[in-house]
Amino acid sequence: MADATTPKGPEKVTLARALNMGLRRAMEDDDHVVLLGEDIGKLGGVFRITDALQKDFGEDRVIDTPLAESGIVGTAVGLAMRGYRPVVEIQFDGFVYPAFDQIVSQVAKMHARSRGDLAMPMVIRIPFGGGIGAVEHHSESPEAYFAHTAGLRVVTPSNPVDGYWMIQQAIRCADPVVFLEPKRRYWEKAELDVTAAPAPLFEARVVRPGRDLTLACYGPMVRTCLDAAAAAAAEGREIEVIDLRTLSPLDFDAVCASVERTGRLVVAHEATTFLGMGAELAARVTERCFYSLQAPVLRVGGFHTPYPPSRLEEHYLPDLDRVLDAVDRALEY
Amino acid sequence: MADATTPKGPEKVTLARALNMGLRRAMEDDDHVVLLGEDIGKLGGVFRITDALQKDFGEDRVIDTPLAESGIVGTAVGLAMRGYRPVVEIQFDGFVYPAFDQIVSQVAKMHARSRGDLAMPMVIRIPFGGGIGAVEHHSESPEAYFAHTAGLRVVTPSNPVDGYWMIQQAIRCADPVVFLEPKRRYWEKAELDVTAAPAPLFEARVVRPGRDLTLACYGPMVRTCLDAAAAAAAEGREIEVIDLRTLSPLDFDAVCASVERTGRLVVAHEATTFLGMGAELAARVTERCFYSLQAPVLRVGGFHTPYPPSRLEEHYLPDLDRVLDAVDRALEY
Amino acid sequence: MDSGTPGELVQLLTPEGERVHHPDYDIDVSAEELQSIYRDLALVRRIDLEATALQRQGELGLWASLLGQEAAQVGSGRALHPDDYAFPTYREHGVAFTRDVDPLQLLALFRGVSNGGWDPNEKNFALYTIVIGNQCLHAVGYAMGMTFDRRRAHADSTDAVIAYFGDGASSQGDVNEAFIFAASFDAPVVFFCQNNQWAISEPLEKQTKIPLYRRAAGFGFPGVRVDGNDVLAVLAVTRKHLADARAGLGPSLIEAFTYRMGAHTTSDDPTRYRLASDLENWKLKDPIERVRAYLWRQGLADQAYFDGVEAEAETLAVRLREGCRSMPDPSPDSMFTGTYAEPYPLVDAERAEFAHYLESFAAPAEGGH
Amino acid sequence: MDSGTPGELVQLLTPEGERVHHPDYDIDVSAEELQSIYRDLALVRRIDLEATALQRQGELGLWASLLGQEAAQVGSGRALHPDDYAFPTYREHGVAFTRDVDPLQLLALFRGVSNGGWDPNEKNFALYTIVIGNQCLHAVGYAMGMTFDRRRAHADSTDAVIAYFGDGASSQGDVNEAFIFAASFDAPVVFFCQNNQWAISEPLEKQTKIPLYRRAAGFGFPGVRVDGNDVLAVLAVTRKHLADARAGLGPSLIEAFTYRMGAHTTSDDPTRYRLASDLENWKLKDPIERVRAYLWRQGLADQAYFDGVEAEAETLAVRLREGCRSMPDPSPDSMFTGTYAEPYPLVDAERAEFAHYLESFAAPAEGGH
Ligand SMILES: Cc1ncc(C[n+]2csc(CCOP(=O)(O)OP(=O)(O)O)c2C)c(N)n1
Ligand SMILES: Cc1ncc(C[n+]2csc(CCOP(=O)(O)OP(=O)(O)O)c2C)c(N)n1
Ligand SMILES: [Mg+2]
Ligand SMILES: [Mg+2]
Repeated sequence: MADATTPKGPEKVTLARALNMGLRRAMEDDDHVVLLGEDIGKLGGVFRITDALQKDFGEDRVIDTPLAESGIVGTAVGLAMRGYRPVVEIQFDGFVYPAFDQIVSQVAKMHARSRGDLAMPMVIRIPFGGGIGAVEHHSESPEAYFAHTAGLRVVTPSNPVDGYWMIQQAIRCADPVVFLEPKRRYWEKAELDVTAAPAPLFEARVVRPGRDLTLACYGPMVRTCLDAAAAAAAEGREIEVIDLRTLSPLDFDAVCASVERTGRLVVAHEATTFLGMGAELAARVTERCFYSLQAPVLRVGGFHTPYPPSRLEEHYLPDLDRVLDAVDRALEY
Repeated sequence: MADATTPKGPEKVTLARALNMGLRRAMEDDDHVVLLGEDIGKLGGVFRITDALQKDFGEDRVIDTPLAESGIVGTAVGLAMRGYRPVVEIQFDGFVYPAFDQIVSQVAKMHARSRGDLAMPMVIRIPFGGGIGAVEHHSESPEAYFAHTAGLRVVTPSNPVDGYWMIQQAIRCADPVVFLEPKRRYWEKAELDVTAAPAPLFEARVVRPGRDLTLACYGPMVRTCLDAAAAAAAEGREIEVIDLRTLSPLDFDAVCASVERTGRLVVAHEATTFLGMGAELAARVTERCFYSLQAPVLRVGGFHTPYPPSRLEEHYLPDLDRVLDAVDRALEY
Repeated sequence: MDSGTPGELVQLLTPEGERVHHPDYDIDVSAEELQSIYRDLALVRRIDLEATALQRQGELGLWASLLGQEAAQVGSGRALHPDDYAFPTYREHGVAFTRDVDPLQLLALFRGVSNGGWDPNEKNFALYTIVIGNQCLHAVGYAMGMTFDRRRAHADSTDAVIAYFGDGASSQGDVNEAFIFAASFDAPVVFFCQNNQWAISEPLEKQTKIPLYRRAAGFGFPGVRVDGNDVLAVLAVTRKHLADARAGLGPSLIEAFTYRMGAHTTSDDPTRYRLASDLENWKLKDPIERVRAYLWRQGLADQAYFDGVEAEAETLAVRLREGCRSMPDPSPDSMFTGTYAEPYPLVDAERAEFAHYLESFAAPAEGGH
Repeated sequence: MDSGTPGELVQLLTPEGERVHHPDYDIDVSAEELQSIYRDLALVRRIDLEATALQRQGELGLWASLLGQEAAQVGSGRALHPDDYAFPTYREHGVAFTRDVDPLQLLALFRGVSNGGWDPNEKNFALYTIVIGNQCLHAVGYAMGMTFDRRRAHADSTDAVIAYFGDGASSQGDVNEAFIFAASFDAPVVFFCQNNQWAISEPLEKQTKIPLYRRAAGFGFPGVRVDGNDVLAVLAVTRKHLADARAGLGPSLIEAFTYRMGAHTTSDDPTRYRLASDLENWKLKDPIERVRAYLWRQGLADQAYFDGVEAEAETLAVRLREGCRSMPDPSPDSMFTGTYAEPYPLVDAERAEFAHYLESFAAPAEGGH
């Protein structure tokens, strides 16, 4: 299905395809990059992110594993110790928890434990978030668990261009990176120039400038927030949208710089707001921009309930209207 | 070591002993309460919290399990379905992660999944926090992982009296409760009147009144914060100390009522501040008390590093001085 | 891969519909019972076909077909007593049928109307479990509870539990921990592994190089491999092992050797990873055909009987189609009511706020949803 | 509990110091080698005794004694080639010794000065792993990497890995998943289980009702039980299984049958859960005494040799005591430097703030620390 060579000129590609291309290029650039996961070989992964990679790089580099996530991450730790750069695919967000122990107790702590003797250059790819009409455990947003864990880094691309570059940068990073892929955006397209220079991995990006309010978001919510900003513009409100891109570290400098100008901040994500990324942003930005803020930081997010059956997900997921509702409330202060 | 009857009059007991007494009373009150864990039988647990309970209630009610935390919590789910009220002991905070999947995907979600047909009246006891000079993985503060998880409740007693009552209330609760025991306070004593009426489980408590600043804390930090408040009082600053007691739900009403009066809030905990409980408190309290706050909510907590080797823990753990440092900074606004 | 010696497979009815005998496992089945078994198999297959069709029509988000595994499920499900308890994966539609779960409730789950569907303690059939392996530990815990209850009642024997899982699931830590706990506590549980040869795209050899039933011996309890397409053998073997569990002999493992005839789910494309010829071979071992052949050739059922079952299947199909299409979406409010059994202020506040927010759209106003 | 038939236990040197032979495992050991083995055993025991004493004196926060397990550790550790890789638990002080890890680095960990101590890739000895079972998966992954390296190099054979774990650990999901991955990938790994009969207060029967080495068969690879107090048998069996792993025969499991003669750790009180008489029985099987008896009776070592070892042990003990007492605490700044390999702004900021905060106390000011 996919061709075996990385195309050279700008091309319209989906996020799924961009990730596939990025993985391929990373594997070409460094032959110690190996992929591990369930169904990533012949099937190419349930989302086809690893499509055709096993055919081209062989079974020792694209490894279908037994069905056990702790086993996958745990053996990846050993491979990293042996000098490999393992890229793990967790099939769905809800299936990362069996590996939580290895991630929190080993992957995150190995560098500190060894005082730097052992790096853990591992990438843990997780399709995350809702909106695809799936059954239970296939729509989770576990980012706060990982971002709260010292020793890990957490990033998420919102679009194909970032997908292509960020996966390569994550693989080159000497630290373990949890790489969250917004699965409901897998099929959205953008023009990708593989010869361009990528932005640094651990920086946020202003994706739409505006002076009335800052709207911070990431992953699947970036599209929604851009749409909300466009709708608000039609009513004369200029919203600055920031794609956070990196959740650990969080790019507070970028957010604070924006808030210093706008005086207002809304944070939107799919995850439960209670102790979600918005909590940390609200806390830190309020501390740093106390005298600039004209309204409290407002959060739009999932409710404090498990992700509902898919017929209700449109209510659970913050949509354009719920984002605008928060924007309106913030502007009313 | 322990006597077999619950004493009647007030008595000075340690937190460890109070928990043991509370467990005993809960087991007497309801013969479907069963305890599961590693070494909780003859040994009475590594902290002796279940001391003598197996001898008195038998091996079907105080169950030494194979060494597997997912197994312990997973079988407890089945026992709960069968009508038991399992109380699980996790030996140390750092060993709860193998059970994370069962906790997050099953324990927390079962009630919602079954639309209320199946309750999960389970208590997961975890000695948590640092300060006892232990080796790695024995000093973790995992509360935010659980508090971020919808479907769970999280509570922590800071003293023997709360320990005695809260464990019984947690066991009676129809929802799953993660019960965090501040292990470095196990040996602190207080007078316990087992005939008194307990405070509600899911409410915070003002443990020292004051009008200059609100200091919110929980578990092991309550003692530290009370000491800090006493020291501050010597310098004429009146600090109101709130023992949160419940982390999920968080008692925002209590904290906000205090902040409305003091205008300033500092939150202290051992866990990493980044996405720790302080983040949620800062975010929500700032939203609710925006016009009352004269300073940003400041947080004192662990650094964004794994818990260090024990010879460094006095630097990692927020102590009286670091709490006062934050108090001073908040008062300077 | 060592696929086991032929003698390892317990079989009582050959693919051709010949009744054979087995020294350890045998069974006496009346004509009525056999007819009833056939009916179950046929209806279960029809439920599955209808669900697959409903998914194609957009009525379901997903469906996990049990095609080819009807005998493994109906045979084992029918071996259960009413007070026994079954812990399914997400594919046990046939077992659900034997536990009297309305198939519409299965459709509700795959339609996204519910994450559960039935009251587990009413049917003694746990909710579908999607996280691979989790349910095996629940099953063991439940069985431990049965033992405690029996000892409290000073009773001699107990009910039993059956835990379903797949070949892929056999690799999960939870499943192996379930083996350990079951052995340690002599829990009255039968582990029932439907080895359908595939875990999505991964063939059995990824998980194990020896027959799965032998795993049990390493944990100290008996394991047996049964022809999973032979409903009589499955019934006999499951009955026997449940009886052993009841009698206090502890856990055992049954490996039902079968084949996933369809895609993993309706989202899957098996042409990417397996050969059509494998499927052809397994078609010859169809679990229903052999029962029909046996009934027919032995004169245990006539055409009128088969026509009756067919008509019943048709009626059921109509009910499923209509029931599915007319299934109402749950109310948004229901998101908030299930999370906790006792009041939880934040959820209550979110519930009120969201109701208020939704009302703002209902009111005649500019803008809108 | 089925404790296994007597013939199951591989033994080459009886508790009384008699050399016996075994059809599958034998070994030729020169006098020098045997002397060197004895020296290792004696020094390792001395390290352990010193550490226990240092803990009592408050110099260590904790110590996990290996008393009684010296032969299992020295025998298996000595079977390793330099390029092999070992993955320990927290009790493998004897293996550490054979990997040339300075015992002071072990003390540093238990003193709370470090969570690691040595460079794993310099010693081919992973850091101590405290979370039960985690290291078994690391071992398998490392071994998989060896296989990939071998295939890339078109080499015939490879190095091998040894994964240590305890009888209690055998119940963890991770350990069983390690078995599965190792079998699936034919990883060159030897699983080495020190069955010291106890997991803190829980006896072996809580974890398994059959001998642990039989677990392997359920996963499709060989398992063997060796007298864990017989250093020659352990050496022979481990060498053989490592050789098999190198030759591409895949994983295997060795159960070293031994006994934890001390408390679980210095925090433990075994009188609460086990009988002194058990200990007395096991004292008769001491792993060092039998080597000494054999050396002596065979005239392979004289009193001067034993005195020499004793003197060496004494010198080592002095070095440990002094080294431990004079070990400096790490700097607070070191908390911040190890977390990430690349810059991480929040940690950098916390580091600077904390340094500033500490300075505020150093400055001559009112108040203080
Ligand atoms: C913990 C976990 N990991 C991954 C998945 C995704 N997944 C769903 S079904 C499946 C394969 C299961 O194979 P098997 O156990 O053989 O059961 P079958 O589907 O064949 O009935 C996988 C990997 C999951 N549901 N849970
Ligand atoms: C996941 C986990 N759970 C619990 C513990 C606490 N713990 C430390 S050692 C131990 C017993 C281990 O027994 P075994 O595997 O037999 O090794 P031994 O200590 O006997 O060498 C336990 C329960 C732990 N370290 N890790
Ligand atoms: Mg399968
Ligand atoms: Mg042991």
